[in-house]
Amino acid sequence: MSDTPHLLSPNPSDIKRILEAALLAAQDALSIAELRRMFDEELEASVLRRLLDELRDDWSGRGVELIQIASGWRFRTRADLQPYLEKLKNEKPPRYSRAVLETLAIIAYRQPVTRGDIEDIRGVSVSPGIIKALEGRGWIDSVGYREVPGRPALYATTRRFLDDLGLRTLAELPPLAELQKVMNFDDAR
Amino acid sequence: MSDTPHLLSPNPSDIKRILEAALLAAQDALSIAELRRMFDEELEASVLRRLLDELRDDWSGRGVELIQIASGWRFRTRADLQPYLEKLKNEKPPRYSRAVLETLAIIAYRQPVTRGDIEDIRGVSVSPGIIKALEGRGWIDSVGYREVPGRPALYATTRRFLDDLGLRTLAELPPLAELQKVMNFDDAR
Amino acid sequence: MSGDALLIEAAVPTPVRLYGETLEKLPLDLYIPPDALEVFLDAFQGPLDLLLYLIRKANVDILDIPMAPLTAQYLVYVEAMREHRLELAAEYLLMAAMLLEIKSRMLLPRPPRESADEGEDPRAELVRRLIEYEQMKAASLALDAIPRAQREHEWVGVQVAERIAEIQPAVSAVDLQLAWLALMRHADVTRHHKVSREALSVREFMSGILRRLTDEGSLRFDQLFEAGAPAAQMVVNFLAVLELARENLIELLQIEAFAPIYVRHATPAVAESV
Repeated sequence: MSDTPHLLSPNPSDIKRILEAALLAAQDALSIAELRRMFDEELEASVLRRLLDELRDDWSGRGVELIQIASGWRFRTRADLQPYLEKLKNEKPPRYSRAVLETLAIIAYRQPVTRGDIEDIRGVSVSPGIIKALEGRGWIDSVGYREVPGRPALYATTRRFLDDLGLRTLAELPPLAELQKVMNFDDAR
Repeated sequence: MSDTPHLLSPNPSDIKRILEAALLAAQDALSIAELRRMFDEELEASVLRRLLDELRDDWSGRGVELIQIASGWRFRTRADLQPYLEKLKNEKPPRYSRAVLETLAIIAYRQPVTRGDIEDIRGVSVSPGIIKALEGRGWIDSVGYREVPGRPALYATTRRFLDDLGLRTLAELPPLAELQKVMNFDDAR
Repeated sequence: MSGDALLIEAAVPTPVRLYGETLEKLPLDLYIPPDALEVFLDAFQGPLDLLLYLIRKANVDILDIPMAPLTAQYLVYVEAMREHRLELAAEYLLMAAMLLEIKSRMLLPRPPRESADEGEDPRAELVRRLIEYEQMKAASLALDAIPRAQREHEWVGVQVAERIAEIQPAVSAVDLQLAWLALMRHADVTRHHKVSREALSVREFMSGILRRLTDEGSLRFDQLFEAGAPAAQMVVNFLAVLELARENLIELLQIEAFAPIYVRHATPAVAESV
């Protein structure tokens, strides 16, 4: 292959074929200017834009979509395939820190509770990040306020929390009455 | 108790859509076993293979092709588009010296070999830089040691080498020239 | 030292014979302008490569190499390189010695064949190495001709949609139990936070009631109770309302006697008193 191959002027369907391949192989979004560079800038930006629109339409309904973002155009998998793509990953799910688990346990077993209640039980302050992480996961939410100075939010577990843990009701959480039995397993974690 | 939502069994056209997206998005080739994992292994390997063949046919004639290589299935751009795609690249692909290529050929066809074996065949010493260049590309690695004084490393080609050349096995390497052919071989230099 | 002795022979312009014909001068392609020598040397991968070049250019049979002219030509190159003080790899000199040794052995009368080994052509080992090297050289060109990633092909790698479903830590009910347990062990809270299975369902209803009040503002007392629910559930629900009231989390309002009782979130005590 010579270093500067002479390229014939491609016709529109060739151009689309080239655009598609370039966008599929690109590591980042490609701008109109970058895409034009492939054709020695002989291609009008307006023509390129029209072809990109056509390409986007060609891909509608497939598992991958052509999208336009601030830095240009790129292909991206559709969000609805995420559950499948996730399974390709070998990573083991991370574990929550002890602080998060204890906070969640307190909210689950003692709900509705304020952050102050959690701090009283744990004996240490609870960072807002922990509450945010659990809210972000959709496992807890604020169900009201305790009418004391500062009106702290009352947290409770959600339906989603039960669903994700495979429980029908909170009563299915392991009972705490027979805690002594499991005390010895505590350090297995 | 899994976090992943329960997925309905997809129909064949959904499966192809998912396979296509997964293969387009993968950073590496995906094996049949990995692909099956997406469908909780309920999909027969033979069915999957047929769908992959169909997918490959669907893509024929486009700027990107689905190929089967040593480590599985992967999409790559077609060679005829490279002159265009090269204009998007900031760096030129490395061109290997004859010394590197001859060393690679000896490792590919005579593996596993020591540096001494390579030097015997080439009739000159092999600089460590040559071995490093090939290791750096991920094309060769050390697979053991020959139990002679000095315990020289034995080199072999990697799966990445086959993948990069679009081959499934070493048996797909170009056959070595027959003696007769070698004798008629006219130096292209 | 021994190299010098060998090379004297090359310096003496011995007539070069090729297929019985004496060459008056070296073939044209063997003439190299001194400036080009360095480039020329670079062009060869080593003595085997140079020998192959000479053999192929002379178009002689590799299986029947005329040792005398080949050795002479080879030495011309080596000597030229030495004259120009080019850094000459030791392998070139080693090969020169080997060529001369083969040549001299070929001049000796062959010993009567006692074994196949002894009767072997002195050139056999050289020929074997030349053929193997040439085979690998051809293979290297064939390998280089295979379209490869990053030269003729690019791997496709589409971005994966935002990691909405970034892998989340998995938590089981037992994890929670253990977490609670650890708390119990490290703090003397057992007495104050006795939680039984029953109390837990009360607390679940407490959360549920608060959530409904958040959504709907206020509710009639009887709306808190699902008609036809099991009696046990009614009781738990009622206990939840009482507990919420006791913890001042809700307010129960009744405008007048026998009027419906309304339930709403507790209002800020401070605001009320102002």
